Amino acid sequence: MQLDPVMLFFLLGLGAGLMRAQMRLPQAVYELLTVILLLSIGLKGGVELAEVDLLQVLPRLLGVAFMGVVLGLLAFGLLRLSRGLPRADAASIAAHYGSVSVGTYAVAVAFLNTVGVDYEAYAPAFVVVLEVPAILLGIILIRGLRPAAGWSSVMHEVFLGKGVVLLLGGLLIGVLAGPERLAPMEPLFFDAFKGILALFLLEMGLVAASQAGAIRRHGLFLLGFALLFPLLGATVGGLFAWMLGLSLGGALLLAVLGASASYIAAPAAMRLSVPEANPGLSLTASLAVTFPFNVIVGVPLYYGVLTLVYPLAGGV
Amino acid sequence: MQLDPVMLFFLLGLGAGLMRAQMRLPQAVYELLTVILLLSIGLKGGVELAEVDLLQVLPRLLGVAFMGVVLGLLAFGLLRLSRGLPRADAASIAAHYGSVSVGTYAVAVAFLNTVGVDYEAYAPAFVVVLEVPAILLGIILIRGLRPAAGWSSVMHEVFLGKGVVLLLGGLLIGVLAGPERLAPMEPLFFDAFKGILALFLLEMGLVAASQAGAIRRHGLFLLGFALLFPLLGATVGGLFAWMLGLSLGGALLLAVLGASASYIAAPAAMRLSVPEANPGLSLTASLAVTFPFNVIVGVPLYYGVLTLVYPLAGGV
Amino acid sequence: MQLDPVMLFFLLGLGAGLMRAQMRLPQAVYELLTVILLLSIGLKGGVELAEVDLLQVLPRLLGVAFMGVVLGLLAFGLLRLSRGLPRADAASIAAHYGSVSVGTYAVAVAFLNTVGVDYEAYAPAFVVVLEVPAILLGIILIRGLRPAAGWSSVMHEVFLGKGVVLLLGGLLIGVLAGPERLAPMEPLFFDAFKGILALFLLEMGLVAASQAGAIRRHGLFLLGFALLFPLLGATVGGLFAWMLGLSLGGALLLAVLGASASYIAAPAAMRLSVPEANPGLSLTASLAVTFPFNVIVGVPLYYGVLTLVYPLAGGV
Amino acid sequence: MKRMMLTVITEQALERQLVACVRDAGARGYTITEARGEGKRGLRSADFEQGGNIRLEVICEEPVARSISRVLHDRYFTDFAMVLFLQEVEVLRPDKF
Amino acid sequence: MKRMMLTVITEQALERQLVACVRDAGARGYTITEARGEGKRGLRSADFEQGGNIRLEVICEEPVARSISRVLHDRYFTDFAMVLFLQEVEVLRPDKF
Amino acid sequence: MKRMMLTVITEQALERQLVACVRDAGARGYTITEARGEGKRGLRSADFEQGGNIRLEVICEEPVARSISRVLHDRYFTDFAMVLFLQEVEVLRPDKF
Ligand SMILES: Nc1ncnc2c1ncn2[C@@H]1O[C@H](COP(=O)(O)O)[C@@H](O)[C@H]1O
Ligand SMILES: Nc1ncnc2c1ncn2[C@@H]1O[C@H](COP(=O)(O)O)[C@@H](O)[C@H]1O
Ligand SMILES: Nc1ncnc2c1ncn2[C@@H]1O[C@H](COP(=O)(O)O)[C@@H](O)[C@H]1O
Ligand code: NA
Ligand code: NA
Ligand code: NA
Repeated sequence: MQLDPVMLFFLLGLGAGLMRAQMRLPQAVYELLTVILLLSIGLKGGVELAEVDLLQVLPRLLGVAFMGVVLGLLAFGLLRLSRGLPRADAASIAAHYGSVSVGTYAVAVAFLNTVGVDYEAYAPAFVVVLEVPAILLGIILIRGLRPAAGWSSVMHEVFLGKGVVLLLGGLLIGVLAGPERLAPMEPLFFDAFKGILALFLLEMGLVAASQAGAIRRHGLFLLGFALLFPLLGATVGGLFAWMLGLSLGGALLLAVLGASASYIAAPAAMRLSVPEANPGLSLTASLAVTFPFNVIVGVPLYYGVLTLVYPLAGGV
Repeated sequence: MQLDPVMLFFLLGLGAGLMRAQMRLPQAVYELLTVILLLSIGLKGGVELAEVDLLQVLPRLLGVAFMGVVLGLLAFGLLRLSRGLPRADAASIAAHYGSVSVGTYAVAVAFLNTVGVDYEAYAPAFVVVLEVPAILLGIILIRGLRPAAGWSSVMHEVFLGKGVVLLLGGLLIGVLAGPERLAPMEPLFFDAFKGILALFLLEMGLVAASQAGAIRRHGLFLLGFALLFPLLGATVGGLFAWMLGLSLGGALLLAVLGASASYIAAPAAMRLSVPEANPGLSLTASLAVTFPFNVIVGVPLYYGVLTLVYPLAGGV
Repeated sequence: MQLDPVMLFFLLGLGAGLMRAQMRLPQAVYELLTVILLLSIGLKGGVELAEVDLLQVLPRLLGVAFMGVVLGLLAFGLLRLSRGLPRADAASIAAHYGSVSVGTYAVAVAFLNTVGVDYEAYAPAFVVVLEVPAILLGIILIRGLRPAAGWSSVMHEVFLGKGVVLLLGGLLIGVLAGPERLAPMEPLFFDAFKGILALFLLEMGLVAASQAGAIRRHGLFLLGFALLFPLLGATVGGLFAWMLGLSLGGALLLAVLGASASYIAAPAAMRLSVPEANPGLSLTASLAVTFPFNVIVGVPLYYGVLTLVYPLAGGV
Repeated sequence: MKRMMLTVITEQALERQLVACVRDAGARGYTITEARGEGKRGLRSADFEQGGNIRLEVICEEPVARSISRVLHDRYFTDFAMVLFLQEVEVLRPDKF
Repeated sequence: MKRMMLTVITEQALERQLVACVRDAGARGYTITEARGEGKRGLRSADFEQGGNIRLEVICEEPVARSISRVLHDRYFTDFAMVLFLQEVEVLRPDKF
Repeated sequence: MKRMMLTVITEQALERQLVACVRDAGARGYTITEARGEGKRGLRSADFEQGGNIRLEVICEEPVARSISRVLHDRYFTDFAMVLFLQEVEVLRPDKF
């Protein structure tokens, strides 16, 4: 199977970064691209959410949120098998892997567009409800009910990160405005989506490359976890999709979300609530290993497996 | 009446800001969005200005410039009614409210597009001629003919701010190039306009929220002025539109310009020429009260009133 | 002949800069625009390169690379005629003028689109192969085979600058993905191209203006060189195009590349390898004189001459 | 007149807490610049989400500076990247600090 | 060898005037970094149009530093957010300053 | 406890080499802020490609500071824009530097 062109941009960034090319996309550009991506995804979901029966959606969202907790616990359990890894680090990494990566989700959406497979219109809401639960779990595993910086500031960090705010905001605006009144915004938020995703992935490639040196320092166990947990996460995602009766497209998205690890919400929240955890560990695993793996290998792999297995299991 | 979707982006930014969400649009992004908006507005005006009889336009521009002085004097007079407010502050606030806000103008243009009402093609020139007069008035009211930093540097600040330069530059390029030769630039400057305006308003919402705390500190008088003067300014704008024989769409734009307060040209110019004025007062009033009021309530309100009154008065 | 609208944006920036207008496009914006331009050019070339016979292209690319060395030597020879100019400065300026300016190339492409003249699809590869040779020549002229910072770091600087990496990366992605799979990226990389070029030229105008003061300081000889060498460079470019059998459009592009001077790759590389050369000299000549000259006068001039001469000489 | 200048170089994530701590100790102001660097806890640059370092300066009377130092030391040195140093400076209007 | 380093933290809007003042006083150079902060005149951050603060450093002989201080104090302290302090520094090439 | 703080203001292009030199001399860390300024080699601002200045600070023991100064002086003063100065600072945990 050929690579989708957006993944080529990621490879370009990765290659350039590994060769230490004289190139940078300033942080301001990264922020701009992230904001547009988050809003685009939210708006697209919101526009179509208007036509969906909320009573059908809500139980599924609850199920997906529960999946976040399951993933976090699985990750924590596996990580505790390593003697050397302090408990705080295990909890922090588990929080990252139970939560999700919006960039990976966007790649999966682009992939589904390319292969021409539909998915549930409200899938962006999955991203929202998956962002938070595993992070709270990670904090509770270490702090019990007393995080280092106090619950109010932790809640603030968790629920008011730009991921949740912009996705949710985009969803709301999409619902309130509807497709016709959003039409004049399509050129920026919908038509340019794939180009902006390409630039974003170029930057993510550079970032992943800059973290690559840290992989060796953190040892084989972390590398193995960051490569293998996505397979488990994708499986769990696929199972939940099947139990919740999602379409094939929706199942791919949920599998990808299960496989992906957070690099926006989780790092900031864990730094403040469980400061004794080494932020380098989780960020290296998530950015330098899992993100590239999912973008290059994972998305087409999960799709390939799902097309074989999902219809057999009676999934739509 | 439903809110236009661009206003929803402003509300999203405002809400996120008030809840202190972990989100920022870096200053570089703000600059980029501002530059594109100013150029878009200028280019659009210029393209159509090419087909207009300049002899008809010039007297109207003079009339509009005069309106800027009238608004500045009105504002100064009203502010002097407050015993507590130093004369320098009254002059500075008057300069802000006699001048205009390009962001508010852009919202009104988007509104007219949504409701499908035409307006004079050369309306962007109104923005240009309204930017400067009230600022000069504000300086003269305090310094007489001797501003703190010397006239040459004040003139420089006033006439060579990015507002005037980019609007005027856009107008000129539009006139010189004409619609056909500008066609390849439409995707960025015209098609993406509303999306870029949406991002700009998201940022303005965050900015307004960051100023909100200052409202209380500055007292009720300022709050009242910032909420009521727009009504007066819109009325004056509507009257001038009627006297100058503008269309309904043109009247809305002039009303909105009358109601709006500067936050680009005026703050910089007043800081250097009347430094004893407290820049916090005028900026808070303009950004945290008047801008939100106009964007959310004002534009549809002025339009509603004008559709009732303007035809009666014989306006086109 | 009328000016193409993109050049009007350059003039606007230049004028605003010379009048010291209160306007700036932050460096982050400059980086973003540059990245998009480089990728656009590369992608466009790559998409069409897929259909071209590589055996036909390769010898031409070799010829073009050789042209870079010829231009560098010509420039160095001419500059050595000035008694006052140290040898290191002559070599550094020669490196800049033997290498190329991507911004100037983009203006020429926009020009060809406007006048509706075709050119070889693989022209972006000319930019890539012209970037490096003259820089290496300039270093060798001074350091022999021992540049100040060691060859490995010089090679790194030269071959891994963003120009080469993004052009080459874009070409590769274009070839690998092909036109259909790149279609969803057209809105950002192709449709918005001219608008983004306009913003880039606005910024280049501001930059050129900020360098203008330095012209006087550096004397008439440099000014003369920066104005006249482009004519020689364009002639050499035209001759090589004729020898390599390029079309009229291709000939214009090669002439413009010959006439243009680097301001991305060369300055960084020369600063590290020949630090005793004054970076102000080459940058002022390249940015404040040659770039404006080519954008405003050069491109249409070379095109005018080529349309007269090229068919006579049997060029296509 | 002499005052103390305390400089703290630390993770961006701590900004709010640092500012609160400076206020609580009674300092009248502070200045922040963005920074990046390297130390015991590795390279810290401002790319991407992580945020780099901030460099916070507080001019105040010596006891205030020492009390801020102590609090920061106790609360943050174990878990966060942080460097802290003191200098004497001459100020023009000592009543401001 | 010893020289004085004068540091001024003030509003971005004053940059041109500050640089002119430094030149007039005879200093041979200066360095500027972007900053934000809080003081008597409230919070000053670099968002949006207002511009934040700048932090200007001038290394020069003591009399030059004192003369710049005096001029800035007289001209700007009443109306602008400004903090100013002096330190002794050891330089390698005293003739440069 | 007292340590030396060495500050170097120079061209952005030298960053990698400077950091290498600081490491080689045995310093345990450094901090960089972006800067612009003016000196003998003219105006240096961070616009466009040229890159502006960086301001590098190293806290270390005096001999290390002096050795870095010497190396930088010998290697870069002739051809590059560079200013360099030393100050004494009081640190809390001298073993870190
Ligand atoms: N010796 C040093 N000199 C100057 N800055 C330092 C030094 N050591 C550490 N820093 C700065 O302080 C931050 C935190 O240091 P650390 O806690 O040692 O990781 C680093 O990221 C550097 O910016
Ligand atoms: N005590 C202080 N320590 C460090 N910086 C200060 C202090 N007070 C004020 N500043 C800085 O100087 C600027 C102007 O101060 P002020 O004039 O007091 O508003 C503030 O915005 C801060 O950046
Ligand atoms: N007297 C000075 N005080 C503070 N900074 C200076 C001074 N002279 C030079 N600089 C800074 O050091 C850089 C290099 O100086 P120079 O080598 O003199 O061009 C300048 O760009 C300024 O940022
Ligand atoms: Na996950
Ligand atoms: Na107004
Ligand atoms: Na050339």
